[in-house]
Amino acid sequence: MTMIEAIQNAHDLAMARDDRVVVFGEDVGFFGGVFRCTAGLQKKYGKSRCFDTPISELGIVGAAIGMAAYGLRPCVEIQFADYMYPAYDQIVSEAARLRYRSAGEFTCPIVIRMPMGGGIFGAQTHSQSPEALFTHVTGLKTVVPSTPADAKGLLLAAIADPDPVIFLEPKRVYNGPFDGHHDRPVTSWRTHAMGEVPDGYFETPLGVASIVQPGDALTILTYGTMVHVALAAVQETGIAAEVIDLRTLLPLDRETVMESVRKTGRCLVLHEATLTSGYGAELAAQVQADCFYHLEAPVARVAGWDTPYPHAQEWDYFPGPARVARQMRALMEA
Amino acid sequence: MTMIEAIQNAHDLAMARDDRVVVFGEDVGFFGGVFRCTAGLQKKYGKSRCFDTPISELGIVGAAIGMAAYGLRPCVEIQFADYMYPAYDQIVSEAARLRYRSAGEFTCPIVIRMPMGGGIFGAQTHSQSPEALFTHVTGLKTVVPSTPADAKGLLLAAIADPDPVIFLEPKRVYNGPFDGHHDRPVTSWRTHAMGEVPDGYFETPLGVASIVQPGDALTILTYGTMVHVALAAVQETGIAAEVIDLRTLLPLDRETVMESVRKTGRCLVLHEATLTSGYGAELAAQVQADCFYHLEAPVARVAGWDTPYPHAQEWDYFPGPARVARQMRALMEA
Amino acid sequence: MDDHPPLALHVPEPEWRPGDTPDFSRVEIPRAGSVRRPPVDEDPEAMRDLAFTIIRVLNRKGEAVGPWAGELSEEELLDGLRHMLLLRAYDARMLMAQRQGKTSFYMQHLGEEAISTAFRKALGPRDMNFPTYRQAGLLIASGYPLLKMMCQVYSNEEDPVRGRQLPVFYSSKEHGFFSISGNLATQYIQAVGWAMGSAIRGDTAISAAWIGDGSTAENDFHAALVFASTYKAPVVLNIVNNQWAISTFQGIARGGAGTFAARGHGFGIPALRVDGNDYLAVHAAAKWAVERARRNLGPTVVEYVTYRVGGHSTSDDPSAYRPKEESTAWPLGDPILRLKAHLIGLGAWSEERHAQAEAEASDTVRTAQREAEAIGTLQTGRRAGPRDMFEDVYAEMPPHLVRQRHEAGY
Amino acid sequence: MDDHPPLALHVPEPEWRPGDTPDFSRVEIPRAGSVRRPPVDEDPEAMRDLAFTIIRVLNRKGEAVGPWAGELSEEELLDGLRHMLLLRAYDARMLMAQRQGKTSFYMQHLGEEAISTAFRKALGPRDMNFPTYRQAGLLIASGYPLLKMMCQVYSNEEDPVRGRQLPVFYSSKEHGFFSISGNLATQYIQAVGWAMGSAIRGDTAISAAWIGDGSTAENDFHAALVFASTYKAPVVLNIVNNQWAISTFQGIARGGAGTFAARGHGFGIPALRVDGNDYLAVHAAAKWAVERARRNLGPTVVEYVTYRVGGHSTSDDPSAYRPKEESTAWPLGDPILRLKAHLIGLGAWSEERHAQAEAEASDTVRTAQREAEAIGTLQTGRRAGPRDMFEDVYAEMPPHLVRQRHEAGY
Ligand SMILES: Cc1ncc(C[n+]2csc(CCOP(=O)(O)OP(=O)(O)O)c2C)c(N)n1
Ligand SMILES: Cc1ncc(C[n+]2csc(CCOP(=O)(O)OP(=O)(O)O)c2C)c(N)n1
Ligand SMILES: [Mg+2]
Ligand SMILES: [Mg+2]
Repeated sequence: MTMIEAIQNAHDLAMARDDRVVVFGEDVGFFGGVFRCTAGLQKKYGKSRCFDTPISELGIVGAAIGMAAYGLRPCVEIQFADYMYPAYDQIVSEAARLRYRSAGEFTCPIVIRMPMGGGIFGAQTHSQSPEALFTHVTGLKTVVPSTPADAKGLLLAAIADPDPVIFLEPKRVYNGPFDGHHDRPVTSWRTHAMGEVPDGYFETPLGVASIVQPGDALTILTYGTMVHVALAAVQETGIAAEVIDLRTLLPLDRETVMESVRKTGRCLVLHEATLTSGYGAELAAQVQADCFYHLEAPVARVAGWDTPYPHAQEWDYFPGPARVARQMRALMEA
Repeated sequence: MTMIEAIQNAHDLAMARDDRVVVFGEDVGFFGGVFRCTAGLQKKYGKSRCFDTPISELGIVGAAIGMAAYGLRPCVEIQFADYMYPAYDQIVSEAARLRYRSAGEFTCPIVIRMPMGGGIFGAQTHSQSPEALFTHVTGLKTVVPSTPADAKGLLLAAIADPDPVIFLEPKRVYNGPFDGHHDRPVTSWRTHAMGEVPDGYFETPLGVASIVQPGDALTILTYGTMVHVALAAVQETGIAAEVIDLRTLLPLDRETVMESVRKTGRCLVLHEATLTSGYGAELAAQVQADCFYHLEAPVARVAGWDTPYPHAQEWDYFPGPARVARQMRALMEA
Repeated sequence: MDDHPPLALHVPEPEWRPGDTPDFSRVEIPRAGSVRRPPVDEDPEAMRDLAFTIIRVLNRKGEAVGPWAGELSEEELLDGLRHMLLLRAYDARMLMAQRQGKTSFYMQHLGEEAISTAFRKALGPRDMNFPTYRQAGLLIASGYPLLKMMCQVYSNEEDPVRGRQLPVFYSSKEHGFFSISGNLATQYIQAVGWAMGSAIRGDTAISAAWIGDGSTAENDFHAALVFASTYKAPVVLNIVNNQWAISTFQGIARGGAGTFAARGHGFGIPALRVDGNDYLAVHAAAKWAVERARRNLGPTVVEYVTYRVGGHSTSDDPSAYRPKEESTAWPLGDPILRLKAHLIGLGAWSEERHAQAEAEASDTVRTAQREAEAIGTLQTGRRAGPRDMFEDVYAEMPPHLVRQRHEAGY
Repeated sequence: MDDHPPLALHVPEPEWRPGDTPDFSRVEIPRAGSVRRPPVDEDPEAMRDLAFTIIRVLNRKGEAVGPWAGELSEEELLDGLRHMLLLRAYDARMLMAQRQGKTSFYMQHLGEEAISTAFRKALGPRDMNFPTYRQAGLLIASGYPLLKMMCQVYSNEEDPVRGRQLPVFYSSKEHGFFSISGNLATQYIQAVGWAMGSAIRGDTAISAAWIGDGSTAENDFHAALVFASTYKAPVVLNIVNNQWAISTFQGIARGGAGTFAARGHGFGIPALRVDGNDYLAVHAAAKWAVERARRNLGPTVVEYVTYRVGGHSTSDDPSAYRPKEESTAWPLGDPILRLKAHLIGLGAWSEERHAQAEAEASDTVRTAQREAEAIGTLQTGRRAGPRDMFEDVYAEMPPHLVRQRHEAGY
């Protein structure tokens, strides 16, 4: 099953089991979303549980907060993460702090889904990875799946969560794993081992990372599309790296991360977002603090360059396996 | 002179010397701003160069971008940094990327001023320090002065800069230096050595840090109000720390920072913003990368707790000299 | 093109600044009782006139006249008067407490007491308000304990929001009062969302959104009108036009539109403009709008014309930007004196009973204040503690916050 | 309260979905020439009717009739026709090029050609447009080289924006065309700011803001109307209502308002509603609004009623959400055929000359395309390089970017 089908399926199961779950956003109703993640839901659950909205991300999130305060569990879609900014005030100032400021009297169990990341020639406004703008905001949980099964389990857990969850979907791996080799034929999840998705309702707990490739030479901390890039780089370098898919960025699964780095003594942080003040900075800061006496080399970061995401130069920008491999070798030599 | 007077003076000089400089924001016109930073400007330069705006931060910044594209140099005020979110889309998606996306054809020489930080019992919506939400956005420069003289020189440099500059003003030190000892009488800049401000027009270059207190035992990297807290902690611990006031967070004065840490071998990063994904994370990540083989201990961070800024518990939240001193001693023992 | 004269920027200015003598004689105030009362299901286009007038019930003689009169019993009016007196007495005491350093900040309602107190009486028990910091009358009129309000203002140990919020940022789900945000206007679209939620569930509860004249310029205001208009949300969209936004007069936010109520017309939303200092008019308009929402006819915009007599907050001194005399020159009078005169006219009230009621109100406040201060203030006694600081960020405290709480020593 | 029937959510739906047969016969289209043309300085309140009708000049017989006619000479009309033909031919070639993989993405104007081409002719050389991705006619009508447009679409070495932007996100200061943003609506308030800047400087240049029906729901739209209304900015606020926002019909954004033009009324801004497929009507309305701005009378909202005949973009297939027949059933016809018929009626044009003009247009496009492809496409030839990627982030490249550029190997 593709990640899109897995996300659609998660919506379907959540709506079937809890009639407080409502789904809305731009083009999500009749059409089922520009990426089809909500296909068929309006037909099945009716227009008042799944509907199109005006083009106002603020309105989508603000209305969702009000509905959550009423007692519903909205799961809304922002068409691209690049378009979450108009809603940022409602997310940061309202959703994230409502429980706190009302001492638990009003709460905000909403999920805000948004496709993130590049690799589709979407240029600067269809390629962004704004996760660090959420991890800095206390009161939010931030989730990034890398496989269809995780997308389903994590989304179901997010919808069931009592607090606001930002659910970032790496659109480049919606249809199949992408390891950064843009010149090679694309494989579909349908024909890929990692494409297996369990039937029925299940939750993949938030705050738990997964070790997708064990190893003891060095630790790679990553998430989303970059998990697959990391796996390719490991294979191509032959370096026995341990690849950790964080899955939830906040709260972070610190134990799994630190245990691995203490074991390997080397750490590479990998993400597609721009380097400066990216989430990799927080990971590097925590790793060097917790594992200082185990580190053989400084924590290295491979990330998007500090430029807007360009169109023609997409593959010069995208941190592909070659860049990752180069950094891995450098780390091993350090 | 106070920092408020220094900022007002910088506006006055900039407007006098360049009639393309216009100043506007909420209550900045007739009244001269809720903190009086634009007092007298409307009277002196007329209503079309200094005026009140509707309560729309988006409108303020969006209009400024349009004016800049026309050929003006707007310097606008957001009444509190906590209220910049409605303008965040215009800042991130527009101001920061206009030069890039038009290949230099349209540019955005604007300054967006906003009071930041706590210590005035302003609770969660009058106390925030959102600098990391700007340092992650390439195309922006982010500045935080800590003294009246720097406020004046840096603001004049920001207004003269060809690119958008976020100018964060630590409101707790508007009227006098505050070292975190809230129970002690407040001193005014007027009677304080650091309150000296040169007359006339001068620019303090962006991207250059200042060593406010030389030392060789450990390096403290900080900015804004926390500079004064750091100086107090140094005095109270007697630890010969080097205190670096970054002044510009982006672009960072990396040479000054790394030179100091290579010398001291110990580094403490201090800011008031919440810890996780704060700017301190970027500083720690860079320092451990550049100075790994010089570090005697992991880079330590002292920051605001990962909660909204509370009202009654302000002094439990504020990272004061006691917390800094404790961390300094821990670093020296490491 | 260049044969045209140069363009010039138009920057609206209030008619009077400090030193000028305000004169509202040119401001045309419709006679009480002169504005028609359409059926709630009338076509919005046919009601446009109601956004450009002022619905008033109490005339100069203190009589209740016209089609919007006759909604309330004497007992209800006496209640209303007591609510306004209580709110005014409460404000006075809390202002003084702030000056005495017992708390950090305060915001009063002086001159605007009728709006929130009268509106509340038009709502049902399960309806929800999304207020600003200037509608504490909603709590008082719904019987919320003064003591709790004071504990919030003092951020003491009994503060329902545990010392976390700025004074006057109350919250009471039970009393239909949504937690107040320091970010202007954000609650406006949330109110629409709440109302949509009620409609989605086939409930009968409605919501009321509140905003000030200045804040209508914010993004959230637009989103609220767009969503309310599209989904016909059962919500009352209140705009309190008290003429000022801190130092900025309402003309800066209103621009070329004649009134704030007119904003509704861009969306096909019916709009009423009401005398905000007339308890009976506020209640009648509120009831009309609530009925529309309840009957699933959709949203209504209601602009309350009033005047912010006091400073914006305890941090503000209005004498810097407007004439001191402006509030006394203001033509719509004082809401308490106007209702008082009406009740005396009805023979239901007297100067003596009024004086007595004022005394009772301030006693009630003083008693509550003594209790509150016995618990604590921002500076003394039993205060909201540092441990509270780490709670409620999430339903369950995540490991990194537990670690930070320990590091903080709790 | 609970004796009321349950509430229900109202979700607007288009009249027809795939499978249905669209029938616009009930849609009332005002007769060409029937709408009055007020003086530009008439009181906005007195012009409300113009937001609820459709200003049309060309009648069914192809005659130009009524008070909005007679602005343009034959030569100008022939120019206009050529511009529309060129835009359509260009769109056709670029769509094909995208299908052939020569670029990643494309957005066409099919059916909307009259709006941007005719509007441009009402502007002066120093005026500035803040367009969306669907106003390339502004460039074509101002003589911007097709070759440059194609180089941008191909992101090749001669792309004026150096391969950084999505195809069709053009930028030309010289031609009064502001850099296009991928974030909807952000340009709307920027246009107002630009106009305010011109007014502040006592200049005579004005600006034009552009937005689609769906995007009027965005925050920036509100900010733009608030600021334009308050400061009387010399700006034309264009709304292109092509009935669809990707898969979402205009009723979702419009809500209870009869029209998008009506949005202006909430702000006291005069509003015109125009037949967007009528080159003469578009030009006449544009001229009227531009004149208001130029004479410092302030902003005008202009809604262009048109229909998006093609898909939203090359990533969209409209057959999934609307009947294929809808575009042919659409009552306002094709802008090119209507202007063609008018010119033939004037005796200034013929089927032969039209066929010839079409051939010329596609030759012009083909020639430019050959040149462009000789330089390069997204996949082949001389392309915008990686070194360009690091330029123009700042005026001067800061050290950290220099370091990253070196790390990248340039
Ligand atoms: C988003 C945002 N911007 C600015 C402020 C600062 N501020 C607080 S109150 C106020 C004036 C509000 O005026 P109005 O809406 O008329 O309400 P009133 O105070 O008159 O009741 C301003 C600008 C804020 N709290 N939030
Ligand atoms: C802020 C933002 N939200 C969402 C999108 C995704 N998006 C691109 S075009 C579009 C539809 C716009 O419709 P409309 O405004 O009617 O313009 P049209 O395409 O019909 O010309 C959407 C939702 C975006 N680009 N920006
Ligand atoms: Mg007000
Ligand atoms: Mg459209």
